Amino acid sequence: MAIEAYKVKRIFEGVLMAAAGKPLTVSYLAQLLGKENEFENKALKEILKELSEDYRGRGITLEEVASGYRFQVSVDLSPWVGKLWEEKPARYSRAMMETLALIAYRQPITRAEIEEVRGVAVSSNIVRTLIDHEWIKIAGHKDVPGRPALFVTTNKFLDYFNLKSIKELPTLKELADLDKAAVQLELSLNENAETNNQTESG
Amino acid sequence: MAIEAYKVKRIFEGVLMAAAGKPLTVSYLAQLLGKENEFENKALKEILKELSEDYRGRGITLEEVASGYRFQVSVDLSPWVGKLWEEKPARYSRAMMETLALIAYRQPITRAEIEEVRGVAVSSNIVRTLIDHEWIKIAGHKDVPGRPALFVTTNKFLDYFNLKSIKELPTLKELADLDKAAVQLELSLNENAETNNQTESG
Amino acid sequence: MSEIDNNNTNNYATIKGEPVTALPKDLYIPPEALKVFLEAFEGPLDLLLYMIKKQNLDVLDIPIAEITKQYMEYVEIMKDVHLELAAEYMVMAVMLAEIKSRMLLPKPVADESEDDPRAELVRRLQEYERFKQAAEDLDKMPRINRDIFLAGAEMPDIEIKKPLPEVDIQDLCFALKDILQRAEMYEHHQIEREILSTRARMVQILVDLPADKFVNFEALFTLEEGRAGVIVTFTAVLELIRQTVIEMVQAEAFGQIHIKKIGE
Repeated sequence: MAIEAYKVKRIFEGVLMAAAGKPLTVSYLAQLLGKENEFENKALKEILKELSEDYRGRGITLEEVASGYRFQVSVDLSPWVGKLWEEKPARYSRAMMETLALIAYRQPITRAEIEEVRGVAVSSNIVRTLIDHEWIKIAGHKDVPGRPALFVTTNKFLDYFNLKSIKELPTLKELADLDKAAVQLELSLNENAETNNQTESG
Repeated sequence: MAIEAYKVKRIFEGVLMAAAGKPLTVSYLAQLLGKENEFENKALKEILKELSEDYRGRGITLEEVASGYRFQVSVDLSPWVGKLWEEKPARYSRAMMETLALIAYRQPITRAEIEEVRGVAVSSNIVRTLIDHEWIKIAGHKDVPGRPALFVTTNKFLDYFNLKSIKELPTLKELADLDKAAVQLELSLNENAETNNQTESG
Repeated sequence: MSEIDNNNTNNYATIKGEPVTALPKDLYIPPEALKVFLEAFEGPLDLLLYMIKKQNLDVLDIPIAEITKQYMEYVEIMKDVHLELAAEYMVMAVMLAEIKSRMLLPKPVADESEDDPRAELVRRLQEYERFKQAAEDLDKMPRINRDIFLAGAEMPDIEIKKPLPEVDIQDLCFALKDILQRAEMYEHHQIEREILSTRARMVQILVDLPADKFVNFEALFTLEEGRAGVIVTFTAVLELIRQTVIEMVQAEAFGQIHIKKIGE
């Protein structure tokens, strides 16, 4: 049975709701329609766009994240919806967030490279927790002695933070211009050499 | 802050969607709005009715069940939604394929006979899975000590491979070699029986 | 000098032979909270950054001598409150001392290209600060079940189909061919092998069987021995059962067969 486009919208609506927030890709949705209902990806995306517009101003929105499309409660309703859950949302340690940030911005990255920037050892617990959450995974091994694992973030990580791609992460704070800094250092070096001698002896 | 009725509808929509099918009672929803937003139960029910009407003809419906209100995927979408949970067809292991092949080509056959040809024990799991898939069944018991079960393939097996009868199993060129191998096996079986007898007495 | 009672006999540390009875100037923290405070640092870079920010110093122009002194004070306190001091803190202390000593050396006139000894430290501090900030920003980003909530609906009652595995009829054919070829191959090997003795196998089984523990019947067999091997093992097991040396248990039809030595 071939189905009409307007029915496809209903099917997608129902299926995405049944998936209850698990993102579904366009190609997965296309496959769900079966071989007898071939639609171009473009047409399906058009249908999803229409569906998304149907929900404009309502209590939920259709969003696209890294692993596909999902329905979410409109963000402004979070205070009301948050009351549904008795449990407090999970909080993560600074060590965990710094490790995650380094992997997100510097991927692929080894554990030693993370430790180099943070100045402290990365606990195995943190790495294991991040892998358990499926926020990071081992993408391969660096071709250096010891062949250390190279960590990258996953689509699940992006989904969790409501992102479509890693490019959507806020840009890192620019470092104060190191060249300029170098010049400044050069200049101050001579002065400082003296100052330091004084300070030191003082 | 007191909120307007039209906002209550959005909140209920978001909250019921976040509950993902768990029914919420009117009094629970009223409580969620907080003390500063007192609405009569009747007014809240009116709001829920309106919300329900908004979804007429769509992929989901707002329903009142015994323990409250919940959003449900429209019943007519079941066939599509069901596909979400369909498992990917598994791949048969080599042991499974070999066991099935022996049953197909050598039926009726006992487990011991399969083990004899394969040279290893047949795990109970394999036999159980093949029976679960209704590809093999027990046709009777061999009249030897222990009365072992005799396995044969089923009609479902034939249907799956689009065969009218077991005689239609392919007799590829390889099968000629297979027969040769079988003869050899037969021969070596007798030899071995003797060898074993010798070992026994030795 | 400090808000902490100097008359308190509680000395925090000893630096250069002098007891330090006061905490560093900027540390207006009751001693009981000190441990918590010090534990809050994510490492030496974090601690250094804190010291620099606290005193409104320019990261690009750190007064090394002063910072080193303060850093060592913190490290001494950490040791004193029995805070498990990570080796990284000591490594940083050494690095600071080294920078300090290099800055004391007169700069050779000829070598104009020499970097400021602080450059590497500055680079690391900046880099760390960047990711410290990135981590804070990431933590503030909307995330599921805190700021974002997923939406869904109850599924209709559905019958979930379990698809059969995909098997090609040719695969079936090849599978059979494989088994027979394999069986044949092992038979050939058999000729070169010493003849398997049932009695020897009986002994081997008895030696291998752990006392008072059931093992899988299948575990006794080795595919590589071929059909003859299987037969020898099987005969050995039957003989052992006949002699009531071992017992055999099968809980259900087609269930796993277990073997156990019969205890003395």
